[in-house]
Amino acid sequence: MRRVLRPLQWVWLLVVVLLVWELLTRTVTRSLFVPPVSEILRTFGDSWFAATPSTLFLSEEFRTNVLPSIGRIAAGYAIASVAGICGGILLGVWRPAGAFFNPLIRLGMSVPVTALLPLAIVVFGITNSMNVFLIALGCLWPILINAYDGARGIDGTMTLTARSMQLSRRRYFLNVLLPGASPAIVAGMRVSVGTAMVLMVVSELYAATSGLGYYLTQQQRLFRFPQLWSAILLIALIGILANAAFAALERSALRWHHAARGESR
Amino acid sequence: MTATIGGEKSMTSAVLEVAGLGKSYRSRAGDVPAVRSITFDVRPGEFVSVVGPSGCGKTTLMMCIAGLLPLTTGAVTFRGTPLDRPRDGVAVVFQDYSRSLFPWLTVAKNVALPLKDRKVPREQVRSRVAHALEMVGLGHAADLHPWQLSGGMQQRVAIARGLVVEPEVLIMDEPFASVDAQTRTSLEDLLLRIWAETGTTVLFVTHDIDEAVYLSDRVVVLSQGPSVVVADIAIGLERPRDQVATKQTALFGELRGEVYGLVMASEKRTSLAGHTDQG
Amino acid sequence: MTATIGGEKSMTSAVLEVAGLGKSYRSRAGDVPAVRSITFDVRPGEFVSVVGPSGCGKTTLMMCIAGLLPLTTGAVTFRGTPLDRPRDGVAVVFQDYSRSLFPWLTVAKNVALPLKDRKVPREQVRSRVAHALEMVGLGHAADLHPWQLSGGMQQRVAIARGLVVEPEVLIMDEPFASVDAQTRTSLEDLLLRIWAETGTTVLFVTHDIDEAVYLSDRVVVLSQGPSVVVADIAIGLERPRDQVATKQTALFGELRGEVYGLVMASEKRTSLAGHTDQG
Amino acid sequence: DGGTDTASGPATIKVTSFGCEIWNTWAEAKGVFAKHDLKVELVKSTGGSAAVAAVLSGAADLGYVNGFSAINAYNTGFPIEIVAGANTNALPPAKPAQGVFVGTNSPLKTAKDLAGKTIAVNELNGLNQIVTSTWLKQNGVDVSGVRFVALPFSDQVPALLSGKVDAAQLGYSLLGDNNGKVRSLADPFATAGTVYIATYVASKAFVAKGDTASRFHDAMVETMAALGEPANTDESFALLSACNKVPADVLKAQPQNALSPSVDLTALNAMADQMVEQKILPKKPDLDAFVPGFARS
Amino acid sequence: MTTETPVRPVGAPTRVRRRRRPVPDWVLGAAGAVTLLVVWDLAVRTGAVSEDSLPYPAAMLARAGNLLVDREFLTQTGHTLWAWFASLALAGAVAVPLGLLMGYFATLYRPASTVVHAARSIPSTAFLPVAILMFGLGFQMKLALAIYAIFWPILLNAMYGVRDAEPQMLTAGRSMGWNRYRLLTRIVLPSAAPAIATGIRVASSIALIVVLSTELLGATTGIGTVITTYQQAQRPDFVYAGILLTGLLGVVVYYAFTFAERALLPWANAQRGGAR
Ligand SMILES: Nc1ncnc2c1ncn2[C@@H]1O[C@H](COP(=O)(O)OP(=O)(O)OP(=O)(O)O)[C@@H](O)[C@H]1O
Ligand SMILES: Nc1ncnc2c1ncn2[C@@H]1O[C@H](COP(=O)(O)OP(=O)(O)OP(=O)(O)O)[C@@H](O)[C@H]1O
Ligand SMILES: O=C([O-])O
Ligand SMILES: [Mg+2]
Ligand SMILES: [Mg+2]
Repeated sequence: MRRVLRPLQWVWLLVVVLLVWELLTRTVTRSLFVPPVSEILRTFGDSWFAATPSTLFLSEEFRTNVLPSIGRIAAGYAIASVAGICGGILLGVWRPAGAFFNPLIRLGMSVPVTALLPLAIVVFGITNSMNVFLIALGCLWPILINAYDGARGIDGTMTLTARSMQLSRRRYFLNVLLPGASPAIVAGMRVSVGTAMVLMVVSELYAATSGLGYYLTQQQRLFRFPQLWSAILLIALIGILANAAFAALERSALRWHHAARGESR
Repeated sequence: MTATIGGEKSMTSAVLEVAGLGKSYRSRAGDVPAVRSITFDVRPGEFVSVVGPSGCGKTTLMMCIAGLLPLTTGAVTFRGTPLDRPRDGVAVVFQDYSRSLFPWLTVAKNVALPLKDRKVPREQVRSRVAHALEMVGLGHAADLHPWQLSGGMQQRVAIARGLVVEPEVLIMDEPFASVDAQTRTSLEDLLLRIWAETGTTVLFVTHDIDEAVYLSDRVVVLSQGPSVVVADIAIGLERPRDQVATKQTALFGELRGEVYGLVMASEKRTSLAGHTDQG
Repeated sequence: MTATIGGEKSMTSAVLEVAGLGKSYRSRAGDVPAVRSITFDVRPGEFVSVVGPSGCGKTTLMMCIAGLLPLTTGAVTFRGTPLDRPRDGVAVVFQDYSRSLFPWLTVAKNVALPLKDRKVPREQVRSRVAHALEMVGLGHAADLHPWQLSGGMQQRVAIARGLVVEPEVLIMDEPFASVDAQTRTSLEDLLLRIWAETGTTVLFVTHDIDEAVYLSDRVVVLSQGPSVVVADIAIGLERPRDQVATKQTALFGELRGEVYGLVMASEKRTSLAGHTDQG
Repeated sequence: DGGTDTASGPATIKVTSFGCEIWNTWAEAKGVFAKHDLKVELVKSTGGSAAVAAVLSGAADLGYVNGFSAINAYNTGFPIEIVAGANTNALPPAKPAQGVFVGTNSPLKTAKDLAGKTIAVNELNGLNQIVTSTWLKQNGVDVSGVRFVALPFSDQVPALLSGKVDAAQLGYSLLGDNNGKVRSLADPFATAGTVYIATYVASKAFVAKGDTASRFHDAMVETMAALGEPANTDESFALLSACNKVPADVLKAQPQNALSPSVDLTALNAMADQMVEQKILPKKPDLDAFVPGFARS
Repeated sequence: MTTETPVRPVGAPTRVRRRRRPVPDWVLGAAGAVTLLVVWDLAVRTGAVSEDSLPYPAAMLARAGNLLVDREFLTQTGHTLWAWFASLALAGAVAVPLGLLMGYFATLYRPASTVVHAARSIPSTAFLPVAILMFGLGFQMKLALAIYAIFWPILLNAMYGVRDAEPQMLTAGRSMGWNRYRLLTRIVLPSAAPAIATGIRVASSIALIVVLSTELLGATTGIGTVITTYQQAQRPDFVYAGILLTGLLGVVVYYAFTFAERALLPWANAQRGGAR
């Protein structure tokens, strides 16, 4: 009984919200733009899945629009992570470099990446690289800033300890700086998951010939609202999965951090 | 009981010689002297404690001696060569175990870290780490993480990390200040046992006058900062020492009173007067 | 020197009576007993310390006495009435000053807090806060925030907050455990002075046996948890006490040794054997 | 909101706009709207589907929508009607107003060369893509191999010049000062029959309520007739120039689309046929109820 | 730790002391900015990037000066700021109290966090096509998208802030005889305040970026529309001047919030913040 009720504790409100949505759209406000949940779910199945085992039960639409988007997110995010972590730590431990780049980073984070879409098109053309570039640029800032703060926030005693042990630079980076800054870095990477999703959609609204953003625009132009919402639902599911994967990774990789802070979860 | 005021220099067989050590910190307002001029030396195998009023420069002194801070004046020599950067024969144990152990590494890996860049064969690393952990009574905790241990155990890991390099000099800056009174008692006795076993020279900073007297061969008393040596007191208590018996002796009480008097006298303001730091 | 094993009940003039107090924590695995059965009482104006092995239930006991935790068995009475929720005549000072002071309030406002809901006229609040701060030597720090103070000063603010309600009983749970040895010495003497001035009854938990003996009229020794009272030792040291003179007396050494022996005996494992708390 | 005939004064209506439409400028300046008892408030919108949404949500009374989007919205079941036509394509012998542009030195010469190439259009499945696809098909090109890319008009020429796309379909008037850097392969609209590049749509409820919609249609008819007068050309371009800040002589040199305030149902049906052919619509809707009587030609 | 040595606020950077007097940070920062402009200038001068797509920095700076005194630009900036402010005010007014409730009542916390995490997983831009259809291209659409984007971070920070309240402080409050309401107003609220402030600061940046993005992607008023207008007019110098100014606006907003936070919540620095 307990085992059944415990998950219910977590999900009942979500179920209520969806039921209210269904009822409202079926009765009181038959909005042209917001279809009932049941219709979205039906379209969701029809749009993204197919009865063909050879394509892993994924529809043609899924393969042409969703897979490219996921690929772009993965590539952009990976580039941002590597550049952000290395750059941030470097700027964090080398004070003059940090000061040198500080105004540029502040400005960079504040410029809406969307504004650079035209520049990206000119530089990269209508290619995957263009989307990847925009995603990477948008995700870079939170990771960079957090890695910077993380590296600067490493306890002075730890730094001294490492120095007194005469660790090599490489070992110092790998065994002290990187793990020491990792809670902050992971926090930044987590924020960037959301940013990556935002920019995936935005960068595909124009100048793309595939992808979820492209699909959304197309459905909007054709006034296909159930399809539009089923794409939004898919994006939400991808976001939830990405967040869950992240939380799991964080729980295992940063166990020392949470435990050291005396957190229960 | 022998007290040589001013810490006069003695034998040349010293493992560590601190001669006229002075250190100023640079700040916006100008140079701030933390240590004026400190001279003393430590003979091989000796257990020397340094006490002094808060903020008098004890930590600064230890950092200079460990080669972690450049000196402003004077010199520190370790077996005759100047100590201007961290050296192999010198290990440091810091006060705050929670900040000097790396929480992302297991106990064994924390202890193994100082051996890592020294081309010690892997097999030997393993045995030395095991031995160091055995010495501090933590053989069973090798695969745990620091945050799975109590404070006293963590500090023992830090001591094991100091010992694993088999240092000639072990510098300890208030190592037991963050553990509770009962644990401290155990750690003191543990330290004395290891010191006797290994013959390591120990240079020990503490706030606790009982602790300094209980542990040491000599207690160096510093003045209010910028500090100089006020007294260098030989502690003639018998060894091995015992938490109850030793502390019940008249000599212990006298030495304790003497050091207490010196520290209090050198402290211009009592700590209750208090200064604040705004912003 | 009088030691009454088992803490037998005496006069009826007790301000605080703890009778057969037992406390279990509920957990998934079932009830975990922390305190088995504790009986002792405190007479008005007395300074009573409670010592015992780590984890034996001292904090649990204090929380129960302060009315912050419901008892499982037994009763606590304060001037004859049961203490089942926080009462006006009882104030608590916690160990960790950094977590019990409110950083968003100034020192003066922190100290004024307990008077807030008691319809004390504003003018009187001001003078009582000023007086409490004067007592702990922080008259000048009224408008600072806790995070602008040193650890010792923060703990003195916590004490002032306890004193401002002019409590009949001041409960202190390891109040000086997080400050360094020198500061602790000053705080101990400060506390003794205030205790003498105000006539407040003090119930004091500590790990430090020297501290317990130095401060108290009586030391209550608890067993390993789930705890019972092992001994209730009267401390016949003369007052006023002095950090050097008192501690040099033979009686101090004896009492210290006695309590030390009782605590060590009641501790099944020494703290060196080490327990780990995982997760 | 809007479209209310108050007892005193003209009816205020909200009309969506892309920027500076020459007929709006003219009708406003010449008092044509006032003459038909209308007070027009222009509401900016950037796309056809947005204008349809504005009309349906009541944010606007009349939406400036390309013909294909309008048919699509009607087919979706939205309660809208076309109350006026606006611009149609310039058919021969008029000078082409549209082009499929490539760089001056591009090796691409004919429609056939575009097989497998990338062509920029302003919106996917929009007017320009449909017309260009039809034109490519007429020239025997397999459209499924052509990649259409949505780019804002402003980004099309830079993308073309930097080689990121092979061709771009847009109007001459949108070339800016890049006229010398590109050349047109053809005007795909020239062989498309009459295409309603833009229309004005309103909600059925708005059309049914009073005669405001038909008065707007009449105002358009009168305005567009005036604009057709060669005598008015200079003045109309001067007015437009004041609005869009492009020098009047530049405007005058640009080929213009035709203006058709009334809707030819045959042409509209032909457009729907193209949409079915390109699988944008599953089957042709009955367009009879789409255009009220007063708006038909 | 030392007897009376002041406590260093948790999280304050420990600076490594150097022998030489360091070059002030602002000089290095200025050097960084100048270096960027020089590299940019060279990139355009050498033809690495075409002048048609990227202007000379000098030209951009001059245009930025023109825009700053341009009435139309300032009006549109006003529109952008108004949408930004309105979204922040509305989202904050609802999300903060809601987050406090959800954090304080354990029975609400679990089901609500599922809904919140599901909702915040949808990037606000995914709603752009629907929002345009539902709200048109005006203020409402901008507001709706910006509110959607910032509602969740504010809510989550308020929730976490409440849950991170120090148990020892609550015990101290209880020892003074406080009831649930007093504990909430006197301890939970002030301890959650730094986390809430962090949430609002983060939200202020997100809101500005979302508002500007909707303007660039369709909305009809605001700085973004000025930029698209110049884009259509093929004036990259103005386009990049506009982008520069929006970036600077973001920087100003960021520092304004940081400053306000320091002034209003001075203890936030001393305490571990609830930022996530
Ligand atoms: N909230 C709780 N739930 C369950 N068990 C608890 C709880 N609090 C304390 N305990 C357990 O009760 C016992 C007594 O704990 P308590 O903190 O009272 O001991 P203590 O004597 O104060 O320890 P210390 O000397 O370390 O301060 C311990 O075994 C502890 O693990
Ligand atoms: N990095 C620094 N920059 C400037 N002044 C410093 C620095 N570190 C320490 N000081 C100052 O130098 C003096 C000595 O500090 P130090 O930490 O060495 O004293 P200490 O004796 O170890 O104190 P404690 O007993 O509190 O540990 C103090 O006045 C302190 O404020
Ligand atoms: O997921 C976010 O909404 O950031
Ligand atoms: Mg120190
Ligand atoms: Mg306790």
